[in-house]
Amino acid sequence: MSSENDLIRQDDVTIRFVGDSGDGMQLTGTQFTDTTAKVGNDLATFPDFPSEIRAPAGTRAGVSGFQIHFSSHDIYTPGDAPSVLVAMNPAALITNYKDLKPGGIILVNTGAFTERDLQRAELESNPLEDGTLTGFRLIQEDINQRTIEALEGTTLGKKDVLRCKNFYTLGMMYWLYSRPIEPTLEWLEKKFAKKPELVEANSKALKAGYNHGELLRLFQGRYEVPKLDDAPKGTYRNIMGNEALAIGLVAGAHLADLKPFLGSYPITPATDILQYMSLMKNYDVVTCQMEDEIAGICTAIGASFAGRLGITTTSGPGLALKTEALGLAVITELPLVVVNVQRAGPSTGLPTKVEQADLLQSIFGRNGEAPIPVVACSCPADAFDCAVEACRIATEFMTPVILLSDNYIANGTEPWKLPEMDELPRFPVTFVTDPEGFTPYNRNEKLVRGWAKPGTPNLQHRIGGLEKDSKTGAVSHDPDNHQIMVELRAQKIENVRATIPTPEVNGPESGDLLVLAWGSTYGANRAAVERMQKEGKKVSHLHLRHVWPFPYGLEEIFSKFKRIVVPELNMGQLARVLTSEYRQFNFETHYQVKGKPFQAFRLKEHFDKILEEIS
Amino acid sequence: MSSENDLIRQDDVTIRFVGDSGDGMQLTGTQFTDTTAKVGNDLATFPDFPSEIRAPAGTRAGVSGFQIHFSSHDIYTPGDAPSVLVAMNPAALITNYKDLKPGGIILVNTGAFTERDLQRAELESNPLEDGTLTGFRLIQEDINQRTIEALEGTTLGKKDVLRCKNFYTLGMMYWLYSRPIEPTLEWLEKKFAKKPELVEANSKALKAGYNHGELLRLFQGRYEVPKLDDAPKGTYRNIMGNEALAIGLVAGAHLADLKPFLGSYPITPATDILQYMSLMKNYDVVTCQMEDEIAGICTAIGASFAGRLGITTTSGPGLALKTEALGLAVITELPLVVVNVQRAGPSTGLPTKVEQADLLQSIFGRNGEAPIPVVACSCPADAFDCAVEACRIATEFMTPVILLSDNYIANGTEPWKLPEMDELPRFPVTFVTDPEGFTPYNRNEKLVRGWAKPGTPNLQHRIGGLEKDSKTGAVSHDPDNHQIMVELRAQKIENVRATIPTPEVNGPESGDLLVLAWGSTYGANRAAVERMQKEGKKVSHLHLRHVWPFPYGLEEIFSKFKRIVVPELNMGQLARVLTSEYRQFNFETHYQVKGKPFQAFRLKEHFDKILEEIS
Amino acid sequence: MSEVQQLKAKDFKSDQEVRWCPGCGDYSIISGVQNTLASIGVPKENVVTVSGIGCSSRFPYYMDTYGFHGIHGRANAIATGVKVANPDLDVWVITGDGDGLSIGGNHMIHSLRRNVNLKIILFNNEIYGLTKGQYSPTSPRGLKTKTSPFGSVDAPFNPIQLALGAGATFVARTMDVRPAHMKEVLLAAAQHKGAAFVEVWQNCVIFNDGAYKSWTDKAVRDEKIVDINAGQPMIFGKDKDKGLIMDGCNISVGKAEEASTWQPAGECAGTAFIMSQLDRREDMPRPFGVFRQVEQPTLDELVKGQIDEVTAQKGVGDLKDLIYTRDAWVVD
Amino acid sequence: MSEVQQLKAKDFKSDQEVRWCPGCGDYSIISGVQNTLASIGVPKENVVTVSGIGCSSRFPYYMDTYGFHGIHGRANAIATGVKVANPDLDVWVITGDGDGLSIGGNHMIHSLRRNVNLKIILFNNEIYGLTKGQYSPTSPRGLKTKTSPFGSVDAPFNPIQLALGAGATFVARTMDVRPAHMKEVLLAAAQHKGAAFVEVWQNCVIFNDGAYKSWTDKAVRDEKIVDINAGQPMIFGKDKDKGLIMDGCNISVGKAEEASTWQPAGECAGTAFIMSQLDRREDMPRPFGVFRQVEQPTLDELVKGQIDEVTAQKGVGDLKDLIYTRDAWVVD
Ligand SMILES: Cc1ncc(C[n+]2csc(CCOP(=O)(O)OP(=O)(O)O)c2C)c(N)n1
Ligand SMILES: Cc1ncc(C[n+]2csc(CCOP(=O)(O)OP(=O)(O)O)c2C)c(N)n1
Ligand code: SF4
Ligand code: SF4
Ligand SMILES: [Mg+2]
Ligand SMILES: [Mg+2]
Repeated sequence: MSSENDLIRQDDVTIRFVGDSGDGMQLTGTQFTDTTAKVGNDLATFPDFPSEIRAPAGTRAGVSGFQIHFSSHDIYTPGDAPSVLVAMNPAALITNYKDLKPGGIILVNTGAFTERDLQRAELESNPLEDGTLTGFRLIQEDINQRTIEALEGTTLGKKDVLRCKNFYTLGMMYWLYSRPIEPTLEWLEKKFAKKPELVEANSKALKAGYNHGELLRLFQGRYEVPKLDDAPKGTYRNIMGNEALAIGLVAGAHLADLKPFLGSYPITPATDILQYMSLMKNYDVVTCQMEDEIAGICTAIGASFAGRLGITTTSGPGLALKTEALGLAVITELPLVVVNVQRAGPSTGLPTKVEQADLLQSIFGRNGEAPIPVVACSCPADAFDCAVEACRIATEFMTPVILLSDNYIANGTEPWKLPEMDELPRFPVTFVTDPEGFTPYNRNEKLVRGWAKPGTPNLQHRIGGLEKDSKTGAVSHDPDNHQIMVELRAQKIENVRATIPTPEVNGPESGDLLVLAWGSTYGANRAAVERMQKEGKKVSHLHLRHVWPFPYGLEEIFSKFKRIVVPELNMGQLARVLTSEYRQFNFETHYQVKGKPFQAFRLKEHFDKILEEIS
Repeated sequence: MSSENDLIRQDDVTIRFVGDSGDGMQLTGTQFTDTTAKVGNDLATFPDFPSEIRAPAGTRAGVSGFQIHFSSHDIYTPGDAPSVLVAMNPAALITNYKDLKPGGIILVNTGAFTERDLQRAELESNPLEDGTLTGFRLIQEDINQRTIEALEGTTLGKKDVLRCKNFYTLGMMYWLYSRPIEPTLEWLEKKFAKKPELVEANSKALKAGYNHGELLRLFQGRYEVPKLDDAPKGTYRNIMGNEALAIGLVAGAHLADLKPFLGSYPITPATDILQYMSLMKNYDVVTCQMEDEIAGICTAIGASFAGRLGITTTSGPGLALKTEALGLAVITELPLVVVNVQRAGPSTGLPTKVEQADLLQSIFGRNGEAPIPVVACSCPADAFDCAVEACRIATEFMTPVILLSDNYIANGTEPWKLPEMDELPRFPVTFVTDPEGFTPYNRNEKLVRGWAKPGTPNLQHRIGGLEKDSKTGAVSHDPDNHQIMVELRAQKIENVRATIPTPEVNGPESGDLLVLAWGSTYGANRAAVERMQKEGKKVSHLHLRHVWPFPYGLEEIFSKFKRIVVPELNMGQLARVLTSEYRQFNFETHYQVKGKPFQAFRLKEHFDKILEEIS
Repeated sequence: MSEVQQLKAKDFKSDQEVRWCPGCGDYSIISGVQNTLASIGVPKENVVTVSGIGCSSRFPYYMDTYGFHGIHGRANAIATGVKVANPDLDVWVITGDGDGLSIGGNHMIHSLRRNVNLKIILFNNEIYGLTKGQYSPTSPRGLKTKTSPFGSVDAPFNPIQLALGAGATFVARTMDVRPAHMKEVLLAAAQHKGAAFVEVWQNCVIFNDGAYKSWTDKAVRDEKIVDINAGQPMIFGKDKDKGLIMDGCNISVGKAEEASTWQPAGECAGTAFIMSQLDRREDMPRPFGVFRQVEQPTLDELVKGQIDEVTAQKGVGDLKDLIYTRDAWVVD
Repeated sequence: MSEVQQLKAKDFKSDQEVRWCPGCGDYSIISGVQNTLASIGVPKENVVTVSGIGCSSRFPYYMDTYGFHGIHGRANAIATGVKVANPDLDVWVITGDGDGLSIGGNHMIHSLRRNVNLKIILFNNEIYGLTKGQYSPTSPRGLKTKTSPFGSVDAPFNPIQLALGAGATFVARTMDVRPAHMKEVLLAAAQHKGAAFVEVWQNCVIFNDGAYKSWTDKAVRDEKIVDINAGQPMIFGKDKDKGLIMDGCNISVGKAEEASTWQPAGECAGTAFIMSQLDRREDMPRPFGVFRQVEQPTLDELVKGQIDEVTAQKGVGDLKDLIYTRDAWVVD
């Protein structure tokens, strides 16, 4: 193209698309993401939905956003402050411009800035004129009008025509960041195979937007973000956290030679997992949408008793409802994977916002001594591995396992380097079939009881919530037996530690500051730490996948740092648990509970402060 | 009486009555208790029911026991090893004789030792003959036969006659421990007012038993336990833990100028509280037995919203079910008292046995940051004070409060020194009535919001589980507001600390060992410590009533002891919480999870070992 | 209590902006309730609306009354507490087909059985709206939704039938697109002493648009629905020429003159139950109106009654007597 | 699977000592079930009994089959998981009036609506036995129990009516003291394809002794109960001289010859519902037998069917395809 000559090279770009829920920003974002992934950039995205319920068009409450961070080097977060903001209406503009980098680009659709639009956004004056946006590079374009012109002569009604404006916008951005439009054109073909007129209209809009950028040269210059060269060789796929979980759970069951059974009840942000798994029928995945969370977990427990791998998926309030049944799974020693995609609480709280405040509930929230291993995923791609790991622990130790994710991972996407099939762990279950000396609580060297499923001749047995005799498996009220069983159940979970690796420190093995984190704060912490490392600071990052029980060897690591800080999206829950286990160390809490992920640069500010205190 | 001269003085006696569930041992025990209380001894009792369900007569599973410890000095437990065992049948004998003090007295009813009785008890040979009981003072008496003789000529059928054998036995014990029989005679008059023939029969049996001891001199000698002289002046009443709780809850509401509302669902061992409160209708106590625990707490929350004091009572598995609703009470900031009478878990566990393993669930078991104060009672009499305290915190701070008791306190009895009415704390609630500047989250200096109840003109407002704006009270998804609210709720609970006293150390303020305990282990720990103090050892006892948040000033106390041991009927839950709060101290766990209370002498053994390590 | 001035529907609107999708059936239901409250002349401060979680359950925020937005499925339980704690309050339960019949099904049937004096409005859109489109216990078998991509395999509840099975004393049905009819039904519910169960057909324009089209569209409505009014013949049809003939368990369509008269009262709930079974027949119109209405003692009045009675016998309890009982003894 | 040898009732007894009170109605029910299992000739290892918590729920421990003693109220949910996970198993739910209708009421109605192929035996003793005597959702209003010292204020459920309201495909009633009748009913339940709900009147000798006396005592029984058998006239009375006459919603007593024949099948559940309403009338005998029986697809077969169908279309899924999708790209 004629414009190749003035291509400006950028290594790292963060774009945020914002508009009304009806403007199709999520779609625009995902298309831009998929294309960018194919171009070979590393990327991370994060959609920001409005509060659960549909708000009136044009209002601030109705604003929907999608942020993508792409780069020619490894990245771990959807980015902090965006460098480009695409705003489709006043409400979107006003609620987002503050996050933009100083001097950043703002592209606005002036077609949506009528008096009425301004009122809907509760604006007295027009931010495009009242100087609100000074300090930014404002690009105004009546995208509505442009789209109408582009689609002149189509058979579509005006409403449908305007629906295409997001593709017009997408076209402009493709041009600006020199991405190919073909992938999206193909996608449109597939998507609307049955509606050719839509394929045509949207394709037209997309091309028009692209050419528009090309011809009018709205932007001084145009950018390219070279592909990530040092990306490890392999096959990649762009994945969303909840989808990775769904695939991982089915894979995990498969690797245990079991058929999965999902008993669930819809709840934001976990519902997708049920939705994805409902599509996998040809993998013999049974999904039951039950009447509530209790039925969800109880059907899963029943299914495990019957010989499938019982799984249940939910979010905080749902986990709360499953509390009693979790105890039943513990005492009956059946495998069960319980996925909790955390959201901001307490109670209903902020259902679409991110928080990590269910950790203590997951570890300690049950009546009686009812230990349960807890695994937490760090990012969309990691969700697959963690799901497999949860299935491994559940089946290898005949125990319920809680798998923690959160809103940020659930809806975030990133390129996932697909595992080599033959490198996947295998942990096949062998059911008990031999009646010789069988009792339900016969245990192996790891203290794990055997699993005998109904239908097996001569292994009829009864399990349940009452304490059982450690030998015969009959109901027992014997005092000593109770203590034996409580200790056996505790020791069995303790034994899980022997099967999990000591996590690797990212950075030097010793230094001034250890940043210790878990869950979705992985990316922000890692980014912050690596920036500091580039600055030559003695900071390392340790991420915990197994948050209960803890891996061996942590004392070793902790002892090599002057200070240990634990940043969490709660008021210090992991720090509390760590303190109760390793009281010789001082775990400094750094918390944020705003329903938003950490921003790497803010974390860095905090870590730098600590370092100053040290020196 | 002629026998006065050979009265043997004893300071401390523990008797255990055991027999078949059908033999009326609980009744015998309570009668002996009430009379003993009136005699002026200090006492403590503990009934030991068979597993929930009725077992066949005469079987080991059907054995029911009642232990009473009475003394001429202060005592804190139902006693360790009994000095006297009254066994009404072989099953009762065989399952209990091992607990008896060496050389202790065993009184058996030989009338229940037929072949069939022995079989029912799964006995090959007769323990009365096969030397099982060597080392004890065995007193054999065919109480069945004696009773039949005593009631000759009554109109009652044989079955009913034999039913009187427990009163015959009671008579013998009254004689042996020189207690008056009049109180029981009066009780019979009242009890069977409508059935004179029963009054007569049972009275006859009682007297016969008494005279039998008198005349036949079965026992070498006879005992007296002089009344407790240093008992503080005042009015006393023998009270069972669950009843004390029921009274305390109604009193607590009363002291807050509120009417109580109890929404509950039956569950062992908490059901009595619902039963007692159902009797208090003329105190305007509303009790609703709901369809489940969730409905129990939700009706209570609704009642609090409407202006009553909402209360809900349950045990571990029920608390688990209330988890989600607890979060709702936290975020709506309504007063609510949640009583959890703990039982042995996990899951259904051992429903009639004692354990303290719901502490972590009570403190941490909720989704999101949902802090709740937790108060724990130490003994039946203390249950009253703790119930009042829970009501105070709930209403003074507009928060749910969890009140922990357990099986041991629930069914145990002891003399309760009744409070002077005018010395009871008063904490009247003033409802908001002034519309001027009203919003639901206006807070006072303690950060407590005002309570405006439906029916009040011009204060219409909405509350609920979604996060609310700290000022307007409207639904808010603002990130900063969420953090403000999370912190406000946390700080409010922190503020409770300013209103609770630092607990007093029982013993010297400093020393070698501090025994730190909570809940029903109070008595055993105190007894053990005081025995050691008598031996001149540097041991003190600290008991925590407020287990979350902790009172101020504990560091002070902890720092004055060389070692701190925390005996618990769980695997170290309080120790874990303490460590997470006061990591500078080493809290040594000493646990037992056998569904049984600690025995003071065993605790002492353990404490002595620690002291040896020190010296 | 503020002196009872005549309130208008708008007086029951709160200052909060209503956040339902444009075109959502919920709008007409909330104005239906506001109209009803105005017409029964209850002071605002005596009205409490209690809801669970769902689009419909946002209702309380939009009402200038006392309101409690509870947790999912628990509205009936919370409301029972409110009503029994203070029977003078006028308590309305707002719930959805998921909130009230799925997770909240148990509290629903128990509050109906106990006949708690609550007005229970079930917003039935045959879908989970708030969570963006999964099948609910009232979704027809075979419905393709996000969680049933190959069609739901669950047989649905018939809410009217379920309520009758639970022994409800008032059971009715209306729809969002007939405000006048809704007002009649809501008024009857408001005036009923006891638990009043009202199913409202509500269209979810986003996730289950047109679920009721084939009955409610103006074009077909007259032929596809029939109003059942106490003591009135059951007539329907564009020209009001058709009538429902009930002969025991059999219901057939005949001429208007042959129409049987509807009777929602009476010992046996059988007639109402049979009427509810019409929904299973494609050849029949669907009945709307009050299926059942009988008067029975309410839980709240019975609880209060028992307290008053016992208090009358024993006298108002004095705290001291509770503590200082007869079996107490003195040490001095 | 062990070669199918003909098993006897006693073969289904476990080695555990039965722990119910002497005289408890539970004994006759367990032998009823054991007899039924023997007579349908199912191998022990294919039978699973699932219960909640209650005296009745101790049932599984006494059976030499696979058994799951669950938590309170969740038996139906656990059993649904077992059955859907492996439809070849013969799954029996054992529950009580508290377990299955109070805390477990929701799972009960939903498993009936979904028509999960479970045999559900409700031990109805109108009391909470295990917790030692509190009123249950089937206790008559006014019953004095430990938690209702002045008489219960709750109106009870009629279990048959509730099950019909939930859309159950098989609804029946029998009693502990008529083993022969129980066996007939249990056999019919065992043979029904779908959720079979069987209410069994069970006497709790300890906490609610004689609750059913006035109907079940030998002396009055013939006059106070009536057997309803499919296709048979509804005759009762000591001399089999009385008959039930059903005329639409009205049921009256007449001569044996006039008796209507009973029909538990048919589109409309109305007849069964009306029959269930007899319980409200003191002047009428109480019906026992199968109230309703219709065949409809079961949840477990529909779930399996959908899996088979989709698998037939798409072919058995290969894990690799799940991970390596078309939109993947290669970096090399
Ligand atoms: C304990 C719990 N489980 C699940 C959810 C998620 N959730 C919120 S609303 C809802 C269902 C809404 O459907 P319905 O009750 O029909 O109301 P509608 O939105 O259709 O009006 C669900 C499953 C929740 N908020 N809490
Ligand atoms: C979550 C929970 N709540 C309450 C209880 C206490 N509980 C055990 S059985 C039972 C009711 C038993 O009544 P029912 O189901 O009729 O069985 P029955 O004993 O009469 O046979 C109750 C309330 C419990 N075990 N678990
Ligand atoms: S999603 Fe459906 S039910 Fe919810 S507000 Fe929108 S239209 Fe109404
Ligand atoms: S308490 Fe009642 S129901 Fe329970 S076993 Fe005894 S008699 Fe049977
Ligand atoms: Mg709905
Ligand atoms: Mg029962």
